[in-house]
Amino acid sequence: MTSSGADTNFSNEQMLGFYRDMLRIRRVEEQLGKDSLAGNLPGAVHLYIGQEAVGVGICSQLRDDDWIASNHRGHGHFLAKGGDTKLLVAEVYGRKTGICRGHGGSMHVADFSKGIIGANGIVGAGISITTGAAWAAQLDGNGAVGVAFFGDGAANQGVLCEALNVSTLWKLPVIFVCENNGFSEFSPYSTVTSGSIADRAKPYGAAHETIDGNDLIEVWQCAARAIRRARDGKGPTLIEARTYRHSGHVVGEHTFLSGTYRSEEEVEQKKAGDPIPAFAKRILEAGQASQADLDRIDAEITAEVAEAVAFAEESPYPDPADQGAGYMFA
Amino acid sequence: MTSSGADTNFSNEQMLGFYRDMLRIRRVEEQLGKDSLAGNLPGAVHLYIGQEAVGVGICSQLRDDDWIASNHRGHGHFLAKGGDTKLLVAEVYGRKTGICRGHGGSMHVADFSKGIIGANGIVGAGISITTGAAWAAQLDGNGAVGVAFFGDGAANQGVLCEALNVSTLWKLPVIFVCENNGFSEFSPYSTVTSGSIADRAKPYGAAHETIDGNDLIEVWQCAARAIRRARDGKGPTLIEARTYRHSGHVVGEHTFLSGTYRSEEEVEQKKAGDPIPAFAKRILEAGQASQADLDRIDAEITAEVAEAVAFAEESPYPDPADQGAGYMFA
Amino acid sequence: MAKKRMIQAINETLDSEMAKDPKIVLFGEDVEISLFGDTVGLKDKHGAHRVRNMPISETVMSGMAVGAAAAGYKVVCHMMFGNFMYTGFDSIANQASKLRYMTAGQISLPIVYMSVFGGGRSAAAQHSDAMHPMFMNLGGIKVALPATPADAAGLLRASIHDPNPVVFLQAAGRGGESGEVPDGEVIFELGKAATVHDGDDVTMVAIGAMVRPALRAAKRLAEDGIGVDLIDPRTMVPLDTEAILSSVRRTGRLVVVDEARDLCSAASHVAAVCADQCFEALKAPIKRVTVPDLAMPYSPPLEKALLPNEGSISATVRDLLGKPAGVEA
Amino acid sequence: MAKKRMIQAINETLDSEMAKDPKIVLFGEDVEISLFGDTVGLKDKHGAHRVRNMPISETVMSGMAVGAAAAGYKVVCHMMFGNFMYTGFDSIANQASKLRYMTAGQISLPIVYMSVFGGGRSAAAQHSDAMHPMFMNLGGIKVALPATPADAAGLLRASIHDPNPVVFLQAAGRGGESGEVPDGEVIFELGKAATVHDGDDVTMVAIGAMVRPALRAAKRLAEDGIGVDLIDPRTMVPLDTEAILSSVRRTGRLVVVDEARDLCSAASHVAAVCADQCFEALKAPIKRVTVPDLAMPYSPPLEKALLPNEGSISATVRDLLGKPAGVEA
Ligand SMILES: Cc1ncc(C[n+]2csc(CCOP(=O)(O)OP(=O)(O)O)c2C)c(N)n1
Ligand SMILES: Cc1ncc(C[n+]2csc(CCOP(=O)(O)OP(=O)(O)O)c2C)c(N)n1
Ligand SMILES: [Mg+2]
Ligand SMILES: [Mg+2]
Repeated sequence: MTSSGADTNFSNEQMLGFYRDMLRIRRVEEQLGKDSLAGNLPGAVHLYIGQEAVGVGICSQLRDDDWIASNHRGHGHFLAKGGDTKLLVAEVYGRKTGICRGHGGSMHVADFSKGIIGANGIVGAGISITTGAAWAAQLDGNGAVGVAFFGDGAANQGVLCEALNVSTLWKLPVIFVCENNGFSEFSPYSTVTSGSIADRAKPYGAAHETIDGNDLIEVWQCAARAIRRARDGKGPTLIEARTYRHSGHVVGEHTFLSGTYRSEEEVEQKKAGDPIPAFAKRILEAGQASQADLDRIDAEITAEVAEAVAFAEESPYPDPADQGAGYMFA
Repeated sequence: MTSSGADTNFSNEQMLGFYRDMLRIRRVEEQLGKDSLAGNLPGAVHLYIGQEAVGVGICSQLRDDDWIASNHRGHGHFLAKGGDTKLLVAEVYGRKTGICRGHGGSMHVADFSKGIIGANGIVGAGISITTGAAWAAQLDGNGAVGVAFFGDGAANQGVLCEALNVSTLWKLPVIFVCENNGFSEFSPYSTVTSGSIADRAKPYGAAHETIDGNDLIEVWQCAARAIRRARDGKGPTLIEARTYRHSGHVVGEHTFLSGTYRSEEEVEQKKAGDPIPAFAKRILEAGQASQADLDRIDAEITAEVAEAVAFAEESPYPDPADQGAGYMFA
Repeated sequence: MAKKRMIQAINETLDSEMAKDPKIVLFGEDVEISLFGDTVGLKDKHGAHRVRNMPISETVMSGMAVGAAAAGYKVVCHMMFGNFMYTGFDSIANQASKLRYMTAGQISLPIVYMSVFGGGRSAAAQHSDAMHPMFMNLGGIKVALPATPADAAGLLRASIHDPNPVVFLQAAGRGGESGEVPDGEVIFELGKAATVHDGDDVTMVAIGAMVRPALRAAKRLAEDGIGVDLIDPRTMVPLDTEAILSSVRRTGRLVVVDEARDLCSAASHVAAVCADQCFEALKAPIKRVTVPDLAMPYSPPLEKALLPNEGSISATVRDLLGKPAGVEA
Repeated sequence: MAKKRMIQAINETLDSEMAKDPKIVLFGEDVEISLFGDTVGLKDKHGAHRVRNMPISETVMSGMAVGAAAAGYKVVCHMMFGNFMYTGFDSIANQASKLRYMTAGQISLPIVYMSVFGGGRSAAAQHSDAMHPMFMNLGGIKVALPATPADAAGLLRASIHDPNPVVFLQAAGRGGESGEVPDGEVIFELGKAATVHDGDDVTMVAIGAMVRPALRAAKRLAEDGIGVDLIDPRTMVPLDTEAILSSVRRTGRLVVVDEARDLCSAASHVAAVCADQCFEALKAPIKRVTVPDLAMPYSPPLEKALLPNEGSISATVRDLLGKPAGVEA
C-alpha cells in the first residue's frame, strides 16, 4: 500500500512535529556514534539511523499509558515515545543522572513513566514482554495498547509465533513491529530468513501489513489502523516495515570485523531512501513549511543534543555505594 | 486429498504388514494402559491408541538409518520404527532388560541402532533434535531423512517455526509430522491453537499437507511424497495428520482430574474413525485377506505382547550399582 | 488448625488472595482444569479473564509474566514442572531477574513462577530436576521451597504479596500429603527459617522435601540420644543465614540435606557460608547429603538410591559423631 | 612457543581440528564473518557445509547440536554470549545433559557449546553473567574455563575430542590478551588443574578470568612474604578436587576467587568440598571472593566495584592471615 497523498490530513504543526522527532533521533544518534567511535562511551552502541520514520510514525500516536518494548537498537524508540534526550544521553554515558542511573546503559534505556518498558539486550525478548503488557492493558480495559519493536533477525525467534498465536486467541491489543532493515547482525536477510515476515501472521489469522518503513506517513497510517484494531479489541497486528540501517550493526565494527557483509554501493544506494530528507522534501513541496523552518528545527535539535552532552559530561558517574539491594529487590 | 483407491498398489503382504504393525501398537498400549491403571508401572503413561495409522504409515517406509524423534506419547513411534516389543515393555516396567535399562522409562524409550532418537518428556523438543539429525544426514549425503513426531499442542512451541525457517533455508531432509489429535493435554484445540497448523509452513515456503491421519494409505502416500522431497534435497515438509486420541492424555487422569474436558459422546463419535477397524475393512473389501488372516495376526500379536509382559515381569529391576558415571559421561 | 493436603493449602491460598486483590492474575497450561489440583475452581470463582489457560509456549509465557507485572499486575505464572522453566528460561534469567536492577528500581515485578520439582515419582530425568540452585545464582529471584502444607500456604501468600519475582517450588508428589495448617491467613516472612526439631549435637539444614526425611531421622536419632537441631530455611533467597549460623555456633557441627545435584547445590552454599562465617565454632567436617551428579533415573530402585532418605541422613549424622547405629549402620 | 591472542589460539585450534576430522562441524549466528574473530576464515577453509551461519534462533540451534551429535557429528555450537544460552536452554539442560544417561549410554554427544561470558566490558546485565555454576549443577555437562591463550587452545582441543557435551566459556573481553602458547597440538586433559603460583601459606583457587588478578595478587603478596599456592582448575566439571585438597592440606587455608554471583557459585562448591574433605587441615575460615548477588551494571565504576580484582583478592588473603598491608589495606 502507499500513502497516496493522505498526508494532506496533517496540519503544518503536526508535520513539523514528525520532522523534529525524526531529526532528534538522527542528531542524538550521530552524536552517540561519534562518541562511541572516539572511545568515550563505556559499552557498545547500535544506531537507529535510517529507521527513524518507523519509531516516530508509530510512537507519535501512542499515549503515555501505551506500552512499548524495544531491542538493542532502542534509542530511537525511547525518544520517539517521549523519553528525555538528556536522560538518554547521560545513561549511555554511564552517568548517575541517566534514566537508569547508569545501571542499564545503551541496551537497557527504559522509562516506565512514559510507557517505555525499555530496550533489550536479548533479541526477541521484547515480544513476549509486550504481549504480557498488552494482556494487562486488556484487563485494565482502558484502551491502552502494547507495541513491540524488533528486527528482521528477531523475527526468526520462535517467540514471535508463540506471541502471534496467543495474542490472536486472546484478542490482545498488541502490535508487533518488525523493522526489516535487511540484516540480522552481519547476515543479509535472505541468508537467514526464509519467506516474508509479514506472512508469518497469516497462519494464526492475525492482521498483517508490509509497508515502506522509510515513509513516515505510510507508517503512521498503517499504525493508525493497527492501533484502532487493538483499542477496539480486535487483536494483534504484525507490521513489517521495510527500512535500512545506514550505520553498521554496532558502532566501530569496521575496526574488528575481518570482512564486509554489504557493499559500499549498496549502502550508498539505500541511503538514497533516507526517510528524513524525503520527509523534508514532502513538507516543502506541500508548502507546509519553508526551508528556514526546517533549518530552525535543526538548530534547535542540535542545541538540544549539545545540551544533553554537556549535561552528561558534567554529571558524575554513579557511586558504587548507590547500587545494591535496593535496586535488586523492592 | 484422499487416497482414491491407490491402495491397490500394495501387495497383500504389505497390507497385512501395515495391519500387523498398527495392531501391535494397539495391543501393547492396551496392555500398558491396563498395567498403569492397576498401579503396576512406576511412572506416567501416555497412550497412542487411535493414532496408529500415522506412526505406521510413515515409519513403515523409513530405513534404519533414517532418524525419528518422538514425544511423550512415543511407544507407537518406537514400535513403528522397528523397536522391539520386549525391550519397550521391559523399559516401561522399569526393568534392567529394558531398552534403556530402566533409566529412561515410558517417556524416553530410544533405540539408536534403529534410528529411534527417542521419546521425549519436553513438548516440542524433538523438533530441534530432528532438524539437527537431518543436517547430519545432509552432510552424510546418504539420502537419510529425519522425521519429528509431535502433537498439535507442541505446534505452539516457537521452535517449530524456527525449525521451519532454518530447514527451508538449508534444504534439510526433515519431515515435521504434527499429529493433531484435538487436544493439548486437557485443552481442546481451538482454545489454545489459532488457525491451521499446516499453514504454519507457508510463510517459510516449506511444503505442507493436511491429511486424514486415520487413513493409513493416505498417510503413507503423503509421507512418500515428503520423503522423496527430502531425499531429493528439496527440503522440509510439514504434515498435519488429523487424528484423535481415544484414551485420556495420561492413563488414570479420571482418578485425579476435577472435571472433564471432552464429552463421552464426542469420544464415542470420534472412536468411529478408529484407523484399525477401518483398515481391516479395507483389506477385507479389497479381498486382500480373510477375516481368519486378521484373526491370526491378532492372536500372534497378543502372544507377542504376553511374551513381552512375561519377559518384563521376570526381569530384575536394575541394580543401583548399575547406574552412574558410565552412563552420564562417555 | 485443620489438616489439609498441600495442594489444598495452595489452592485455598490462591483463592483467598485472588478474592481480596483483583490485580492478581493466574495463567499457565491447563490451569483451568488443573493437572495437580492446585488451581482447580479458580477460574469459576475469579473469572476467565483472570485465570487463563496458555498454549504450550513457555517462552512467551514466562515473558508475558514480566510484561503483565511491569504493567501493574500481580502475576502467578504456573509452569507445571520445574524442568519446563528451562524452556521459558530467558525471560526468567535475563528479564525478570534483572529488569528492576537495570532500570535502577523504576519498577518492581511481582511475579510468582510456580511449579512442582524434584524426584521421587519415577517421572524420570526431564520431570525430576531440583533446580533451585540455578535460580539462587541468578541474583534477582527469590526462591521459596515449602516443606509442609502450612509452609505452602504461608510462603505462597508471602510470595504473592512480595513485589519481586519469586520462584515457588513445590516438591513433586508431595501435594497429597496432609499436615496441620493454622486457620486464617497464614503468612510466613520470606527469609525466616523455621527450627523444626531441637538438639545440641549437630545442626541439620534440610531444604524443601528433604525436611520430612530429615525430621524422621532427627526423631529417631533423638531416641538414641543424638540431638539434631533441624532448620528448614523455607526460602533459599533470601537465606536466613543468621538462624543457621547461630545454631552451628552452638552445636559445632553441620549436615545439609538437599535434593539438588551436589555440584553447586544449595547444600554447597550453606556449607560455604558456615565454613566462612562460623569456622571457629566447627568441631567436625561439614557434610552434605545431596543427589549424585546424575540425571534422575526412571526405575524406582535407581531413583530411590539417588535421593537422600532417612537412612542416608541418619548414617551421615552417626558417622559425623562417631556413633554408628547398632542395626542401621 | 609463540605469543598469541586468546582469540587466535581458539581460531587456530578450531582450524587444525577441523582440518584433521571431517566430522567436526561448526555453526552459530554469524560464525562466518565472526563477531569475536574466533571463527574467522573457517568457512573458506573447511567449506560452507561445515561452517554455517544460523538465523537468530537459539532454541532450535542448541537442539540441532544435540541431533547432529546424536547422528554422528562432532558439533561446535557457537552461542556468542553466555546469556544467550538461556534462550536455548532447554536443549542444553533437558536434552544434551541427560540424553546419554536416559538411554543408558546408547550414545555419546560430542558437542562444544562455546560462548564468551562474564563482565568487565560494560556490556551490562544481559551480556555479562558468569553462568558456569548453572551448568555445573546440570550433571551431564563438562565445563571448561580457559584463563590464558594456552589454556584456550589446550582445553578447546580436549573439549572437541571429548565425547560429551562441554560448555566452553571464554572470558568476555579477554580475547585480545596475549600469552605464550606451546607449539604443536597443545591439549590439556579436562579435569586436570594447573598450579600457576607456588606458596605455603594459603591455597587460592581462581576460576577462568579470575586467574589473572589472582596471579597478580599472588606475586605481590609473595613480595611481602606471603606464599600463595594458586590453582586454576581449568575445568569445573570434572573438578580436580585432589589438586585442591592436597594443596589445602598443606597450607591449611583456602580462598576461592570466582566471577559468579556468590549464591551457589563455583566458589561455594569448592569451599564446601574442602570444608568436608580436608576439615582437619583447616586453620582458618574459607573465604570466597565473588560477585555480589546483583545483576551486572553498565557504568564502569559500578561494574568495577562488583568484580573481584587484585586489590580485593589481596585484601582477603591479608585479612585471613592477619597481615594487613601497609598501603593497600
Ligand atoms: C538471544 C540473542 N541472540 C543473539 C544476540 C546477538 N545479537 C544482537 S543484535 C543481533 C542482530 C539482530 O538483528 P535484527 O533483529 O534484525 O535487529 P537489527 O540489529 O537489524 O536492528 C544479534 C544476533 C542477542 N543479543 N540476543
Ligand atoms: C515444555 C513442556 N511443557 C509442558 C509439558 C506438559 N505436557 C506434556 S504433554 C502435554 C500436551 C501435549 O499436547 P500435544 O503436543 O498435542 O500432544 P498429545 O499429548 O496430544 O499427543 C503437555 C502440556 C511438557 N511435557 N513439556
Ligand atoms: Mg535487522
Ligand atoms: Mg494433541
